[in-house]
Amino acid sequence: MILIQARTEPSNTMKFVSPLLAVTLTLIFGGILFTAIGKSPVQALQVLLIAPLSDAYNIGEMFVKMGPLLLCAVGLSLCYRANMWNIGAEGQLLAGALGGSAAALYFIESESIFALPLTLIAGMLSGMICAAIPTYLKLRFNSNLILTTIMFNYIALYLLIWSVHGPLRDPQGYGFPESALFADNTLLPTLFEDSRIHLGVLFALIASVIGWFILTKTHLGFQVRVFGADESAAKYAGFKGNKLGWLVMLFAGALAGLAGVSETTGPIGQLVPNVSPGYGYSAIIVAYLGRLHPIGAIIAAVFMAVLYMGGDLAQIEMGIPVAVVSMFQGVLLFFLLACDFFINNRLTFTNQATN
Amino acid sequence: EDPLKVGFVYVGPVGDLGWSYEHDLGRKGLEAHFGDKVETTFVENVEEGADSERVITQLAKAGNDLIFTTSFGFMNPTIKVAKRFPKVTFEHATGYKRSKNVGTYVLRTYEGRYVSGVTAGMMTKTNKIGYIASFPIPEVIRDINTIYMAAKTVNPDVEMKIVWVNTWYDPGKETDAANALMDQGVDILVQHTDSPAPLIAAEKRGMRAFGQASDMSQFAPEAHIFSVRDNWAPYYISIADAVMKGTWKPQDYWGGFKEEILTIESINPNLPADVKAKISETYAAVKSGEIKPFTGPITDNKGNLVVKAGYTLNDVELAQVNWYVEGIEGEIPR
Amino acid sequence: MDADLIVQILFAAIKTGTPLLFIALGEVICEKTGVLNLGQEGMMLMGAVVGFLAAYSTGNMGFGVIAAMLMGSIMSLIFAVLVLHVGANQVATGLALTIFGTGLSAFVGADYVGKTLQGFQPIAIPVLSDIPYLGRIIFNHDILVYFSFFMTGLLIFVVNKTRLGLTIKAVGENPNAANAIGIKVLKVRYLAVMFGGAMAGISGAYMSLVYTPMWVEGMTSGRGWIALALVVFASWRVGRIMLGAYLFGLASIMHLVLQGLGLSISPNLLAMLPYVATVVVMVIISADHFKEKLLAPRSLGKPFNPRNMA
Amino acid sequence: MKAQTSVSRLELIGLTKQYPGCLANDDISITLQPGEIHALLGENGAGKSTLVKTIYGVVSPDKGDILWNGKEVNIKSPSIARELGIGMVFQHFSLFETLTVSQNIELCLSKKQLSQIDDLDSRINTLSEEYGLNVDPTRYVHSLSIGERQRVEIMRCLVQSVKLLILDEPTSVLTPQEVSGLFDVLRILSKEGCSVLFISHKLHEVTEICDQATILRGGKVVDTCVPNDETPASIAKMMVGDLAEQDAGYSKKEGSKTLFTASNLSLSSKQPFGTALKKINFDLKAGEILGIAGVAGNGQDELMAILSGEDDRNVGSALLMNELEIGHLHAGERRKLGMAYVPEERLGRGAVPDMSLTENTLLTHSKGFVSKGLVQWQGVKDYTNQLIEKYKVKCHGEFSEARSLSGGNLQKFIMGREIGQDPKVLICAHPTWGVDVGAALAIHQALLELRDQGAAILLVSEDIDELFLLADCMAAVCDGYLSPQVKTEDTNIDQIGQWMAGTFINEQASTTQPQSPTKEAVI
Ligand SMILES: Nc1ncnc2c1ncn2[C@@H]1O[C@H](COP(=O)(O)OP(=O)(O)OP(=O)(O)O)[C@@H](O)[C@H]1O
Ligand SMILES: Nc1ncnc2c1ncn2[C@@H]1O[C@H](COP(=O)(O)OP(=O)(O)OP(=O)(O)O)[C@@H](O)[C@H]1O
Ligand SMILES: [Mg+2]
Ligand SMILES: [Mg+2]
Repeated sequence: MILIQARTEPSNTMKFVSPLLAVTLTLIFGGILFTAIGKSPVQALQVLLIAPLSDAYNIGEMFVKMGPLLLCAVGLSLCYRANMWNIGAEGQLLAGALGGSAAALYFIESESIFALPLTLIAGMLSGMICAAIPTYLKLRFNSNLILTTIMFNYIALYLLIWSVHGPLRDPQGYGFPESALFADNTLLPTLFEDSRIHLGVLFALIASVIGWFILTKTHLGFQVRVFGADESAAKYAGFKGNKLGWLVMLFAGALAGLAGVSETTGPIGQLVPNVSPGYGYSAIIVAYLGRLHPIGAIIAAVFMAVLYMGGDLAQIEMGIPVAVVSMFQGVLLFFLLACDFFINNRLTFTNQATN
Repeated sequence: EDPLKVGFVYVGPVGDLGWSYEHDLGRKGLEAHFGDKVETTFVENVEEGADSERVITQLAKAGNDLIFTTSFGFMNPTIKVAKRFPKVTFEHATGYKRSKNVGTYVLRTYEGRYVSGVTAGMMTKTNKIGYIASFPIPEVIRDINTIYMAAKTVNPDVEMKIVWVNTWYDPGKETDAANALMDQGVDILVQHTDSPAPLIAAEKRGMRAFGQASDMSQFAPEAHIFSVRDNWAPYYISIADAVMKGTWKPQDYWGGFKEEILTIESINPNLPADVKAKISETYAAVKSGEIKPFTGPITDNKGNLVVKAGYTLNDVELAQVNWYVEGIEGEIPR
Repeated sequence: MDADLIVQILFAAIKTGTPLLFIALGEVICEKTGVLNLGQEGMMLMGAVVGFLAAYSTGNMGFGVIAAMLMGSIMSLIFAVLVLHVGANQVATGLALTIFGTGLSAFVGADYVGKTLQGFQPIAIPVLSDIPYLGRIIFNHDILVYFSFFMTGLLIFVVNKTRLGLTIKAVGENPNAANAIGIKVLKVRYLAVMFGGAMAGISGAYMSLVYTPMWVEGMTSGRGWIALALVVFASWRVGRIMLGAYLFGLASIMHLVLQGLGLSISPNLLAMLPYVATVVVMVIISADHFKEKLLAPRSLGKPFNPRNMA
Repeated sequence: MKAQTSVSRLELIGLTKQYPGCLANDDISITLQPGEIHALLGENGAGKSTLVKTIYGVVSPDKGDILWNGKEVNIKSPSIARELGIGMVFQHFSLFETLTVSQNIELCLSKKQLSQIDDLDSRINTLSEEYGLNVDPTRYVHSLSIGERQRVEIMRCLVQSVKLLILDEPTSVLTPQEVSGLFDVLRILSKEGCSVLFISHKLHEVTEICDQATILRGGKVVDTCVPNDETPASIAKMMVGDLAEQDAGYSKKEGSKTLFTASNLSLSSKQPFGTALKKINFDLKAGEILGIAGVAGNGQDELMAILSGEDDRNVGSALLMNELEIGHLHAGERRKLGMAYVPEERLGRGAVPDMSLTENTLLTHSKGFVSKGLVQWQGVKDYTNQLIEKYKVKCHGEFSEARSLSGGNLQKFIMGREIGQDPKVLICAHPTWGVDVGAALAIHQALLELRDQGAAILLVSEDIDELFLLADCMAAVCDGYLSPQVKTEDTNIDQIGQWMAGTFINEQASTTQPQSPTKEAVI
């Protein structure tokens, strides 16, 4: 007889064991899946989970992929902690890319050393604006944040597409929807020779440390957590809900905007219609996998980046269709989420059945 | 001897039944032709942002000798990666940037449009042709002009209605666009998007449409006039051959009917005899070069003379068409 | 614009809105019991592919629809077990379901790309379809559209007039209290989630059997997300969901129609319209703070564990 | 005492329930006869609620048997309990705020029961009249005050004909009149043969109405008695052991300086069914406790919210603290000026359920623990441990989540936290609601100590005895009006009772402009 028992306190051991358990289960599942489609399971799992971290180039690429995910996820973690259901990281990222690119194109002939900082600031401000409108509508008119932020994802997307077809299009680009390549002094410097790791990745790591510090060490962060956990208690304590709401949303908007502008001035080097392969949406998963904790988000973002890269590598090296890869990713996430169960519960084995 | 390793980068899923699907058929054609002498790999669903550079690099690192990048958005990443892998040969579809080891290739889609345009002009009863347009890039604008000019040669009263859907591929939206056009009196649809949805919509309402990129006749036995198919295999075979022999050179390749990388497939037997005859006739004339659609005098819809009398646009100019020909209403959107 | 064109546009708006209506109807019930399932897109794709597959291989369209609904429920069952029994986070699990469903549907459907079906044919309802204008707009659709009318009516009735409706609301508002008075909270939530899955499945089937009778990868193109927004837009009211679905259907074809009529605004800016309009309408209807608070299910997204309470 | 009948209504044999880290019920055996009114007594956390929830099928016991009318039953769920004829009023309500009263009641009835009632609303109205419960079936529960909600809970049980009625602290927020009304109901039910299991901390009520009493401590039955033969004091002794001193008559004080003034405070209600405040005037003096009596739902909640600043509407100069206008300040700013506040709902307002006690300390007590925006967590922890010790809060430790505490223990913690801030003005709602005798005594003494240190205290309570015990001067609210303020020594229960019924309103209205007691907007 197996009994499920709630633990008095969350188990700290399980916080570490649970992901390992999930990975083990996924390996078993993966083994079955890949055998079933006639691929070597050992090789497939190696390619999916280990190859992305196997050499310097791949590790670098993993960081490039991780950067925007992490930037968005840190902001989202704070928002969700405060019960601000911001689904709009994607739109804020695109707005950041758009605003930043406009600035970068403005500075295309400039020699100023301020060109890059101003470009980044423009990106962050654009992200903040894209976050600010839904926030204002929520706090002033009580409109549902989930809805408005989803809508602003589309609005930002179409604005971006409009701009690359219109005002920001490269005049020398044969009418194709792309901006001109940015000048060198508005491109983010790469941190290592022969790798695409750029300053934006560093920003992401710094942002998560800042996020962690705010949340756990400051009174403001405490207020955010109270506000999210129990709004009437926050009101009772006299915390200003609107101020906190604005704060986390603008913070998230700025980070997502920074992610956007870092993509265009970093690995892409110009404004294109497809700045983001859905980073803003994936960041929601990252935020939750990281347990809404900015440091947890680092691990989760690395993990997601590895999964995405593993998907491409599996196609290249083993010809595993992308469909199978996303099935595998979905199941891995299921297991990860499921195993958290053991953090708050335990199984006890007894001999006799209870009534 | 080691096989030639060839990599392909697709922007969509191979199951899209359109652009990526045809490139993948091309890849299979390449494999069928060379057998053991080639080994191919493909990566589907590659985003055109920062990811593409990584995927192309990984293909190069994985030892591919020849890499085809099959979407315009892969242009700059291809150029960047090519610089770092000078021994690998790259071929980029629809772009305009070349280098020592990067060549480009593009379809003369307008040749197919010319035949479609003439057919549409003959077939339309309402004198309204609808065009489901994807994005306002030169290729699409060029094709819109071609359809109109071609239709005009057989039907002076013909009118064009254009709907931009902002997507290469969204069956639902393509259906909506097709219906919106038919609601407004269009009875022949031309599409610059990849799914068979407009054909199916036309079939349901007893209207007519053309298949795009692949043979789509099975989706609409009644409505289907013919399909203009992108047939990449001959090109991929010739390039792989050149690379194997060491004769490959970067070039700006344009292929159409003559090279048979653009073909007309499955002409519907239920078409009137005179139309069928006209189709073969026009096809032959375009193929032989007797008809060159962009031969002057051509005036744009603002009254500027854009092609001088007797002059035929060259490939570089064809890649830059950004005007509507006289008679098409409206402006090219941004 | 003449009357005929307007009739055509409204007719098309209903068709375009129908898949949205199906998912949103399922999701609203699910959310009313306090469960937020973001896996709509994954369930819908699975419904589309399995519906197509079943209809194609048996030649029976009705069978396709049923298979799609079953498939949708099975997909939602994965979600339900994880969220309700294991207590996994709803948002993340839903997103994982979408990733999983996208992959699985492409995998399952790989051999069916390029196959075609006849699709459901429209059925003009006798007498009613002869009503001038209205008859052509409303009573000249295929059977699934009529089914969506029926489901809307049924749900309006169930939610507002029956004890089941009360139970659903009670569970969504305060699962602890519901448990205390003996409502089987988990059972209600399981059923609601599976109902949501079935509706997402049928919505997928509508895409692959009616709208564009074929299977192509990713053919739902983000409609699941719009439907989620629609539920919020409708403030969890069933009647408003129907209205919202058709409004959204109208808005999303309007920009195509306007282009056909020769309006020369950038299609990119026009395409933005439905989203801007949704925000504006939302702001207007949610200005009444108090009412809105009453409508949103209070326990939405929060886990309930009968072991931890009491 | 009732005659012993052959078959007992309910027999509990050796019920045991283990919660993680706490044995809530330990081998409990109790027998109830038909028509018996049985009291279940014990300090906070003794396991009373757990036991009754077991009987009602909400909690499943680890061990033990339940006999119903002599037959062994397995009560797996509340619906089974209701089918047997068991009804229960919960300590923490089980109402749905977005549903109406009658919908709430309907949900509790089985299909069979429902089919026997042709018009639920009129049935509710009849019963409401019969028992003087004053419940309007069409109102939404979110618009009801706590006291009114409790009456809905009782109504829920009355609508189904019950054979055993379980009441978990039903009287804590009722007025004396309502309590005696309820007791009448219970007596009628008892005569009809319905047994009643009654949990209360008000021992005089127990001696007044109960036939039998069982006393729990630490999850075990420690004693049983016949309340009629005992005095509240002797029962209290059984409950908490010998430590319990009784609340003595405390000395009354007269305050010195006026610290807080409300003058002509009028305010519309934010909620559709709330009560508007009408021209409220009072003074709080340093070193004095002002008690405000009143039946639940007469504007207490609205008054508390505007005084504390939780209601963020600007009332300008209607509120003065230390001669400073505070009507425009928000709650946090008022706290900084030295105001503290104990709300009615302890869980979900006074404390964040999912946070540790340490974090809940910081919730309102940040002075000294926050410098330059950073939190000194160690300091907060140490201080929390002090609070736990000083107020004898039963919990695993400072890391315990607030939700894991029993109601009374949480109340002690919140009181301690607010008093610990040395407030100049303390506003306090129902400070001992549901708190056991020992804890209530501790809270009373803490309040008096605070008063003696020179704080001004506003005490809102529906427990008149407590108000007479503690308050130095008193007033009553009715329909948003506040009566004149009198010294406790110069008044009596009668007069306050009449004021609670609103007799002062006409007198006031004749001196000022008459104003009909509608819910019209004032601001
Ligand atoms: N769900 C739970 N999980 C863990 N412990 C619990 C739970 N519910 C109650 N307890 C613990 O069981 C003990 C008994 O709680 P119970 O609510 O029965 O006390 P009570 O006698 O009703 O107290 P009060 O008079 O304060 O209402 C307490 O120590 C409480 O903390
Ligand atoms: N010295 C203090 N004494 C009591 N409570 C304090 C004190 N300082 C801060 N607090 C509490 O912490 C909360 C937040 O503190 P903070 O200094 O950030 O105030 P604020 O109201 O957010 O900012 P401001 O008043 O400057 O706009 C306050 O609302 C109050 O509840
Ligand atoms: Mg209790
Ligand atoms: Mg009250």
